[in-house]
Amino acid sequence: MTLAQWSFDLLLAGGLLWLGWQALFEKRRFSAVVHFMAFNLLMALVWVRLSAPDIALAEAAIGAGVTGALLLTALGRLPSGTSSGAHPHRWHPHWRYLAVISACISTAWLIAVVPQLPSPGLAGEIEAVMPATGVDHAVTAVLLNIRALDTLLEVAVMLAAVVLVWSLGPTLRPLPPATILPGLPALSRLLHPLFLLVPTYLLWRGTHAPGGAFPAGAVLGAGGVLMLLADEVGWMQRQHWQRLLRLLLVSGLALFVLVGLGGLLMTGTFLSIPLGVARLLIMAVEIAMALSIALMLMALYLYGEPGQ
Amino acid sequence: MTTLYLVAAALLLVNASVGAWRIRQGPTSADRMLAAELISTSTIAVLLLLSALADNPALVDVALLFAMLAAIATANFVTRTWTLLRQDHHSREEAGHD
Amino acid sequence: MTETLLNAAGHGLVLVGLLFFLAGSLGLLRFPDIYARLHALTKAHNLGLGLLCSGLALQASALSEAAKMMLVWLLVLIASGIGATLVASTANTCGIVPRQVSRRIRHKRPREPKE
Amino acid sequence: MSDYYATVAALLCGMAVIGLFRAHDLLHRILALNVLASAVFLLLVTLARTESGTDPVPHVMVLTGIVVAVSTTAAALALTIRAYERRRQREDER
Repeated sequence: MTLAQWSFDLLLAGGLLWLGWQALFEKRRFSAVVHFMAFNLLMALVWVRLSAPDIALAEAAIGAGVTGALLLTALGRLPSGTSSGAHPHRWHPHWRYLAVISACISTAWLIAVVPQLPSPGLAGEIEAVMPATGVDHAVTAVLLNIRALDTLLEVAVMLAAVVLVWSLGPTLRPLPPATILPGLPALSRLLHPLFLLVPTYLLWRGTHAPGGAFPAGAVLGAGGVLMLLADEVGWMQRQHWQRLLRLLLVSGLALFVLVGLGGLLMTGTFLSIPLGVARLLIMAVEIAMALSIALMLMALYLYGEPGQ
Repeated sequence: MTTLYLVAAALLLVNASVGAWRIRQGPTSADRMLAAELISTSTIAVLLLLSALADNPALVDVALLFAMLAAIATANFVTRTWTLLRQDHHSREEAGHD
Repeated sequence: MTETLLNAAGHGLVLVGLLFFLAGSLGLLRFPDIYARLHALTKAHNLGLGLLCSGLALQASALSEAAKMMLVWLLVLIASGIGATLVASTANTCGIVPRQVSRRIRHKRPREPKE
Repeated sequence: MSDYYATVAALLCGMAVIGLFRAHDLLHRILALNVLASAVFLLLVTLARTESGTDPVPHVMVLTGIVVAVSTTAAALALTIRAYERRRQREDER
């Protein structure tokens, strides 16, 4: 560990804490949101430092792209000064001090305990079963074969979020921008090919190196958000595309469940994939999941049900 | 080479801290957004330097994603957050001064 | 021989790129208004990152890596160029007046109708 | 290095919890939840680094967690927007 490395880590952690602090305790909403976006950027660097490139890819696509877009859009809808929630019941100052002090004590305790936390250490076991999974990259293997149930339920959670957002009312009509912006359609047109190319590349890479369905779906979704911004996806609002849209939204989950049931028939265990077809099936599930994650992110970004 | 690039990466982080100062300082929301963009570009540069250091091509992919998504935040800010034609007078103030 | 030369050139380009980054952040620190800061920042994005990318691409192990680095630069070029016009034209419409416009020039401008 | 980042994660956790309970504004609460999620992810990933190699299982949990976090953020933001619009309607009617 050289001096340069130490100073790099120190700066990174200091920046992370500062931006996190500002995002939490800054009064002005816009400022807090921008601090949070910068916090996410530094978070991706931390993932890289901790040699977790898969997470860095997902964080880059979701944290920096989609979450920022969601927050900025919501910000344009909220009033400037006042609190938008219910008026909370104000606590007596004594209770507040007590709460802050106990939070500080538990943080100190956590810091003291952290170095001694037991590590799960499943690296050896995963290494041992890798040949039976059909892919060469450990994260993809765990994601879609060994712990596929988690991934299945996660897609279900996302679909539930879409259902919740859509049940709140019709799509929020975007307010017109301040002036005519000819750069926006140009931007979207220039970037379209890349927003198709890069997810394909990430999907293909996912079987043997960092990549896979999550970053691919998130990048595709971010491209969809750009199209929504440039007002280029009229079909999502049209009446007779609605059924297809809903079908596409559930396609990832449906294919996943079908694969699981097929595994139940062939091997007797839900979601276990026989080795012979594993590579092909995992690829198919990944493609369907990437598409439906992308579409679900776009659906969330609409903040309401289209076609109303 | 290793030390040179590490020092360069640390310098870029110092650079990004200037962006953090500007995000805090404002004075307009566009300033904050621009400063966030500077941090994003510095992050891309650090990622490229780290990928050269560790000889890890996956990091260039992360940088590529950041570069693609840099435009989305700006476009979103201009079309959805900073809209002039809002009825609310206060929010218009905020667009100019916060 | 060629490798040493390429490495030296790469290091030089990275250093010059770093200089442009420093210049950009100096501009962000010191310039008086949003338009001037925009100007300083686009230098950091376009030239700083561009030189850094080409410096690293010279030392890349494979041609595909070098091509990817240049793609990163191209993307940042598109994003920062178009983003700068978007921000500047919106700022102009929102009524943020450029600082340091001398009084005479401002009088010569046709007055915008009041809302 | 793992210990170092684990300490940072613990600090962030504490900050986020205090921020979560201090915030009156709904948007600030959503931000605080997101920061808390990032801190927990960081803790998980630092735990994944062992002497015998990197354990992919916590990485997968964090990957799933990031996607779940973005869906919950979107749902919470949608609820916040609707709550505000409902309240403004009510104030207009009055």
